[in-house]
Amino acid sequence: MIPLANFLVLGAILFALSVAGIFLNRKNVIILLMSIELMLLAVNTNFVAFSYYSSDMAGQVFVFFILTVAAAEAAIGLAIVVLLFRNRGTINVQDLDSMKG
Amino acid sequence: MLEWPVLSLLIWMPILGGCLVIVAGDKGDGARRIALAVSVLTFALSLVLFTEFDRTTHEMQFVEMAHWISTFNINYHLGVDGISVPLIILTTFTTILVVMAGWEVIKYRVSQYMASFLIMEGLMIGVFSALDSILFYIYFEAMLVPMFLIIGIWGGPNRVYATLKFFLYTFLGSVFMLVALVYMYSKSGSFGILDYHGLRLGMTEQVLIFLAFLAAFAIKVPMWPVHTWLPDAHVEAPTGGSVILAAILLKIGGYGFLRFSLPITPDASHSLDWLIILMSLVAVVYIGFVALVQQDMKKLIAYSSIAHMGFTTLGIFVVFSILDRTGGTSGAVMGMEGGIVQMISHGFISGALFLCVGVLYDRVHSRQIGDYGGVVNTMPVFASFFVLFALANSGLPGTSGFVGEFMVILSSFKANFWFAFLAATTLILGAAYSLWLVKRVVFGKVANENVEGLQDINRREFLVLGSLAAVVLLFGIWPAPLIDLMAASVENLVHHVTISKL
Amino acid sequence: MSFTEVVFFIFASIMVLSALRMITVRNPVHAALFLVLTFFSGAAIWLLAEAEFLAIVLVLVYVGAVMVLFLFVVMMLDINIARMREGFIRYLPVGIFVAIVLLVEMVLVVGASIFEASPGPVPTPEGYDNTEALGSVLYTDYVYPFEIAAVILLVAIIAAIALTLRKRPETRYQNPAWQVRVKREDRVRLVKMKGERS
Amino acid sequence: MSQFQSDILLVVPELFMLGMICVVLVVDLFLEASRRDLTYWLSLLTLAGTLVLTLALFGFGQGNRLGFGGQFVMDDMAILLKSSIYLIMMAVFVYSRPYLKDRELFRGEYYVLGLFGVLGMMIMVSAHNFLTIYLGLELLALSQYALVAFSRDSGMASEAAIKYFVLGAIASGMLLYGMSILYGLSGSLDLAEVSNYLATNTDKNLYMAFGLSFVVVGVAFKFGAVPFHMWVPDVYQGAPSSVTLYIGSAPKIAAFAMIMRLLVEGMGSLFADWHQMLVVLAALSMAIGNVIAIAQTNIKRMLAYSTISHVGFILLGILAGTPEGYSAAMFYAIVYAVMAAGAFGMIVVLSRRGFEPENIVDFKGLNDRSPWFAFIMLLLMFSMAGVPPTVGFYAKFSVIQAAVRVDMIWLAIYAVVLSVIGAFYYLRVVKLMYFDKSENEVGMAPVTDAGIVISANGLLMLILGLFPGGLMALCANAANW
Amino acid sequence: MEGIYLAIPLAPLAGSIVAGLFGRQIGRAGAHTVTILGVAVSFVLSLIVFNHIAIQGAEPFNGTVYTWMVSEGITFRIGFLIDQLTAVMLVVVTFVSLMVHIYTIGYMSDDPGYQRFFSYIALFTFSMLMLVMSNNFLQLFFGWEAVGLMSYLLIGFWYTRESAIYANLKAFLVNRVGDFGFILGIGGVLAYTGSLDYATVFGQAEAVSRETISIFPGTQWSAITVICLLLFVGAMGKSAQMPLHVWLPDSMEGPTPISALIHAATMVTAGVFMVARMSPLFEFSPVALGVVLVIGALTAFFMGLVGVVQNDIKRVIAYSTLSQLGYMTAALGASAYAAGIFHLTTHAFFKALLFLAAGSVIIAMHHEQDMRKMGGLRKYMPITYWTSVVGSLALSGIPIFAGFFSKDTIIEAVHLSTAPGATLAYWLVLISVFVTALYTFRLLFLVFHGKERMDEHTRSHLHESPAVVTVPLVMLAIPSVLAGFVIGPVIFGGFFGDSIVVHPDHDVLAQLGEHYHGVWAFVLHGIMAPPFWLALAGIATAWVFFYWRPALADLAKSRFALLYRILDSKYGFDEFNEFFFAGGARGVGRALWKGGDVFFIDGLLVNGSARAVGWVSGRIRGIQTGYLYHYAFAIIIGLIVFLARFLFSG
Repeated sequence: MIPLANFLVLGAILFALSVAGIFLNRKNVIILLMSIELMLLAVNTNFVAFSYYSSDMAGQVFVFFILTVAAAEAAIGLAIVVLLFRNRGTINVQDLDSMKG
Repeated sequence: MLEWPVLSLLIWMPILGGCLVIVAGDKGDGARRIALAVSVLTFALSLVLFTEFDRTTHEMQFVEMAHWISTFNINYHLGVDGISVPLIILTTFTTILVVMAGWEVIKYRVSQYMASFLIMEGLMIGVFSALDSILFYIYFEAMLVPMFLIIGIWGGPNRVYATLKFFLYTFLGSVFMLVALVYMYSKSGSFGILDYHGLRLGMTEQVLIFLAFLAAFAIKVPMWPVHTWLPDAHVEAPTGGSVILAAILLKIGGYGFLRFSLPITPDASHSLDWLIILMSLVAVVYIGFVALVQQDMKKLIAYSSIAHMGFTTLGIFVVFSILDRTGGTSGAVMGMEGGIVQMISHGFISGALFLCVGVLYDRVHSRQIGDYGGVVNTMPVFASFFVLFALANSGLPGTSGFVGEFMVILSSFKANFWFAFLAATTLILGAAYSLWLVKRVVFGKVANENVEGLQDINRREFLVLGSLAAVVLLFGIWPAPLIDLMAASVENLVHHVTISKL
Repeated sequence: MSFTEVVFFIFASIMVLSALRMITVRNPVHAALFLVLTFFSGAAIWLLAEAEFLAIVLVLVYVGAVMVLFLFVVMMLDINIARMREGFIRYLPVGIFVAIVLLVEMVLVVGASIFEASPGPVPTPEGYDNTEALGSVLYTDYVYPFEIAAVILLVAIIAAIALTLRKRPETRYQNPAWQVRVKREDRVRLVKMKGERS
Repeated sequence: MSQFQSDILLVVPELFMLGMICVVLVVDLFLEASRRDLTYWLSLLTLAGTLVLTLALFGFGQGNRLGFGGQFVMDDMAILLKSSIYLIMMAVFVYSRPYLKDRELFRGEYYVLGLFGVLGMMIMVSAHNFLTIYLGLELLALSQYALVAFSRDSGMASEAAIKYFVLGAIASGMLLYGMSILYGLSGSLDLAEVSNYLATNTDKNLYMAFGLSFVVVGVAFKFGAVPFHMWVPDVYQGAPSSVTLYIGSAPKIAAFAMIMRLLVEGMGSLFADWHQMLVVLAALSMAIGNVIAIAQTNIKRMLAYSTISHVGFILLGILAGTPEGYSAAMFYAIVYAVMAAGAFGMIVVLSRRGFEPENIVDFKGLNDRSPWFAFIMLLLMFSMAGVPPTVGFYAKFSVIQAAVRVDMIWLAIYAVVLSVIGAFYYLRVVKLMYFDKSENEVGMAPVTDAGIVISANGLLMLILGLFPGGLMALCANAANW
Repeated sequence: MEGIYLAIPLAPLAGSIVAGLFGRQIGRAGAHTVTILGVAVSFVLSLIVFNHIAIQGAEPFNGTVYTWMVSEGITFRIGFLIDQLTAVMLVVVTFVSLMVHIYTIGYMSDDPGYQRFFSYIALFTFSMLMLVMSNNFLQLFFGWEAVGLMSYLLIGFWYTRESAIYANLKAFLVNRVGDFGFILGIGGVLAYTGSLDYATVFGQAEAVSRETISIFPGTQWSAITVICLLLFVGAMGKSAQMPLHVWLPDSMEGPTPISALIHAATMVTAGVFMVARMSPLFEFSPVALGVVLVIGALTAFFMGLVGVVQNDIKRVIAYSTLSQLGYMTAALGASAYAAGIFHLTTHAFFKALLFLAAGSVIIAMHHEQDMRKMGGLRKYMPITYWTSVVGSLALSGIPIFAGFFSKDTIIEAVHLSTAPGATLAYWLVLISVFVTALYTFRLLFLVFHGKERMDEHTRSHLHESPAVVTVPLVMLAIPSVLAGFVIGPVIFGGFFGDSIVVHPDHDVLAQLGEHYHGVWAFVLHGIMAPPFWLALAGIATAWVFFYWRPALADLAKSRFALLYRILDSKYGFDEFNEFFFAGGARGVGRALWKGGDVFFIDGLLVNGSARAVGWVSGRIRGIQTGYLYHYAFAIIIGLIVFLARFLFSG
């Protein structure tokens, strides 16, 4: 059987990748949103694995809710992106610096 | 002893009066009249403290006590002893003068001006009568707010810098005190000042607490080298502001030393008294020289205030040197009493001098010494007052300015010849800057057409300056009532500080 | 290495590689598609962890809805792809460094043996149904969160509409307030006319 | 009464709120723009009703009542914090109305989303389970994201919204990751059980602390503590002022509740670990917040940095790790929320069509134009600076007291020194209002109802300053760990 | 008697207050009437007291008026000690003061500040009386400062004159230097005796003389020496001893009555009086006595020399006063206190006389004070001339005139003294006799004899002064002649009783007294002693140089140019003080202000830290770049740091 650590390391790698994605991506907000989804996937993988190894349903329930919330979040996030694009004509992260200091 | 809460009345009457003044608004004389009435009433009430005060005991009198913030065991605890009573009366007296001094001069937002001073008055009385350290701190800090506004709104051209400097300087000092108070609370479970007096503390603790208090009070006094806010604040403040600042606010520093530093941290005070004495003596000499070369009258008086307050701190802290040198405390009481007398007297004299400058400023709109000369030719009555107060400022016997200096010098001779030697230089320096000022401003030929056109003081100004002159002379010729008032408390304090808390 | 492990590593590798591609490709559409692939692999891995229902939901909700929404937005917004990767290389070293540091830190902990000490999966009894198990707790033990989740979805709906709905003059839309308060007089005009004489 | 019934009884305020939100939503749909005031009044009624229900159903001092298998808790802290939230939100709604009307933002969604946010805060405050905490947080966060972007034609607002959203999502992700680790080790999502687990399995504490680190990042973000504060200034500045008012006030109380539930109730055994992290956060927050605020010219941005510094103070209370510290922090959080509501409210209520006192210099000469509101603003500023006799002083005083009590004297001194530095920028506002002459002589005064409420808000600074004992006692009772 | 004692100072005070506060209402005549009345009452009462104490030998009175304050059990009182010394001073002060009051009516008749002037001089009289009547150091200091204050106000009476207000400031400040020492001395007294009452303090003098004080680490100085020297610094200020003499010549800027009253007869002698009063202390300190002696002798000689080259009539007399004060001080140093007081008394008469005579001349000359523009006034102003001659003879110490007795006693006493420096002192005071005669008669010849050098206009208006001026002159001339004849009882008769204490070892007057055989024998002895011949030589020299062959004076001036320059510049004291002390103080003040306050404390520390915070603020706000990925990066870094902490600590 698969050691729990494998799942967790997988989650960690995904988490680190999403972090790298957020940092490296300087042009497109949408890719930032995708990276966040990736992060949530990492978290979910953790939860699923823990749930599986401790035979506890709570973890899966949590994942269920995270999926729900993530969907809602994606909806709002994309709505904001659309709004942003409408107002600024760009979703380039580097252009979003009208407030600073 | 009276049944009704005199101290609470003294605190809240002016504060509520201030609110009333605001309501009265800027139209007509309403605000002025109410302010005057309130301040006179308060003064009258404060005389009760003088007459009813039991001079034979050092115990707190007129005590009021009510629970306030039970979570922290903070109480609304008021009471006065011989050290605070004169300061309270000084406060109420000065406020009347300030209200009168601003009568015609202040045209912009009179009600706010008067209200600020009345609220100040209440808060200052609160400072002098609080027996709970947090209550004290609250009054102590709250005073900054009206003063901040007074300087900032009605002040001179550079008022913003001055008032911010004043506020931040004082605020910075006082927060250290807050930490110290809180620390002692964590040790004793009480915020009562009297409880702190009995609180046993280790040496390191004492030193740190002492330094914290020093930060708060040294800035307030102000002692060299944290004095630089004062000249700026004085120069920019309106006349009334300068008067209150010099006459009372500075005294809070000295009062703090007496009420907090000495009794709470006697051992630290003992081991660090050299620092205070050094700072005091530097203040006397260094600031004396600096005052000499000022071109701005208010700045000159401000610097002289610093030098004079050096006497206060010297007198208060000379006790330990006497103890070390002679093994007894004989002479220490005199020094401390001298310090307090110096505070009171300086309140009158510097207040009077600022009022004098205000009289000139109202007419000529300049504070530069160079813009005057020969004022005596056009304002003989005023000139007499000015000369009198300048002489009092230089510590002439027969004026109250002499008493404190005399006592402190006598006392410090007991401690160390050089303390007395350096302190006594004020006789020369004080006379030099005071009388040189007089020479340049009052005497001589009429310098310019501004001076030529001066009108002598009117009846209101005469009343203000005259009453101050009377007080200055009275306490110079007969200081006994003042000293009798504080003797028991000071003796007890001296006795208290000689007992180690370690 | 058991079969499940082989399967795990295959899907895990796909998952990591596609995630890597997702954050590195130039074209956001491609990125979205790589993310879809990641999700698919993730679903497969979840299946290995006996979270069948969630695996299906992941595919349905994410791939079926969320990612489609992403693609929709990506395509709707007219984005200049050529500019999308500028500066990427410049920040790559820092990005890699940070990611690796983070990864090392995390792996050092989560890879530790302590996590192996957990009891491990208990074989499920006969007739066990993951969906049913999940469903049964969802509506009993977790009814409170469940309701909150519902509210969250409602918020998402309202928010999305409130933010993006624009009243274009050319669009025809209904005004419910107006519809409800409409009176007979607004709709029907009685015209009095002479009757036709017959 | 069955378990379910008693559970339901516990969440009656939440249910009432939710029901009323639906009513507002539906009613608003059928209202003409000119009669939208009804939505406003209904929203206020909702809050008032919830307040009444909360206080009527639950009295102080009745202990912890858990519901839904430990997912929900009703205790003194919950009652106190929720009540504060309702009251503050009512003020927020009152302040916002004229502002929204002037800017054609007076739409039902503002109130609906606002109320959803309140619901989210209520859930957060009463959450006793990772799951409910997370969901409450997201409910609040999603409402806020939407509100920030609410001014649909403002580029700044949408920029602020996207920043807030992305960063918020990252923080949520980290929070979740931490929760997953904690769950994995302890095998439970319930705070009580996690706490129990920690107490009995001290050998696992290091690994739990690993999860804790992620959790702290998540909560620190919500709180706006340095270095997770970056969103705060931009969002405060970019959002419409009425939304800034919303975000800047009550949610801090909810964030405080969250931190208390997670760190103190759930992971009290890991005190040594989160203590150190909070020290870093608090120290950085106080320094960065106060120092950068000095350089600001935009008042919302300045207040944002001031928020950061206040967060440092709240953390200072929490990290003391004593009931005293918690109650001090709670007191601070409530007081801060009230102060912030007043300060941001002042910006909002003094706005007119086409004018918004967005820059600090716009407050120039307020004393000439409107002495009363200048005075109110003065009280608020001095309260924020922590000058007695305003209540802000007691807030600072109590947290410092808590810190000193646990011998963190140097941190206390550090804090007070920074508060002096911080006093400067509050004083600058006072300086502009009182010492400078305004360039235009147009009067600045809010409409009546907002004026009355904001006056009450400002005076509350003074009244609470004179009589802080009651609220302090409530906080002390509520902080019963 | 208590009532009388109290009335003596209060009568002038009352006059002063009435004239000062209600001057406008009572008018000029009212002002001088009321003040003269006050002083006259005071004078009469003083005579009664003098009779009571000094002549009838009543017990000295020592009583309290009121308690000033009580601190730490030490009572500070205002009280009177009326003994022989006081009685003498009372008479001198009130008499001279009365004369000056009367004289002022004439002298100040045209001045707009008439009432003010009378108020001032009456107040001065009050202050001086309080000083001499004091029974404790506190009141002594009160009076001390009060007379200084009145001197300040009176020198600057013509406040529009730049020179006057310069002079009065200078006078006050130099006096303050003396007071600086004086108050320290009082501090020492209190520290070592625990009291400020004369009786208590003097009672403990012997005990104190065994104490030591460590002023510089490692040194042990006799406490009483330190105290006495400090007190003497005060006396140097008030009695204008070198180097604190610089104010006195300048004080001549004041109206002439003031010069007579304050700067010749009364106030300047306060220092002498004080040292005499402190004789029970000084007697225990030979070192202090030596210092007093030498300072006095130096002053007597060097100041006299300067007087020779002055051309301003009042300045000549002023330098003469300095020189005579030197004599008195030297007498004190020689323990011949009685001689000092005696000279003080005689000097008060003849010096007041000379000043008033000079004032009379000045009135006649329309306020011209330069002697080079006078000459030959004898025939225009006979009364003034003859009274001046009397004064000059008295000053020069010609036998039978008052000055002869007192000065001769001093010279003899110094001769006998065994105090350190006595020999030097003796030679100095001896030669000073010559100098004294020289400058005195130079003045007389230049003013009253020789060519009339004034302009025509002035000459045409020359006339004798009115009676209010001449009567005081005559009144003062009488004691200037006769006062010396009381030498027997006063110096050698134990007149002062217990009011002056002299240690038997250096009681020079007692030694002198052994050879005293009556007034005429003393005169006879004086004629044969060197001082007389020196005085004659001085007069002769003056006659030669300034009457017979005035050209010789110019020749001498050019021949001894260096000496002349030194004397003319008064040894450069003024320049030195102006440069070193006044300029130095301003320089130090400016340096401390600009360098210490403005630059260092305010600029560097206060505003510097404010600027630093501002700078830091401006810098670190740059962290907030506005870029989302930087914000995210901050979060990530924060997370990494938190995690790293655990890895490294675990």
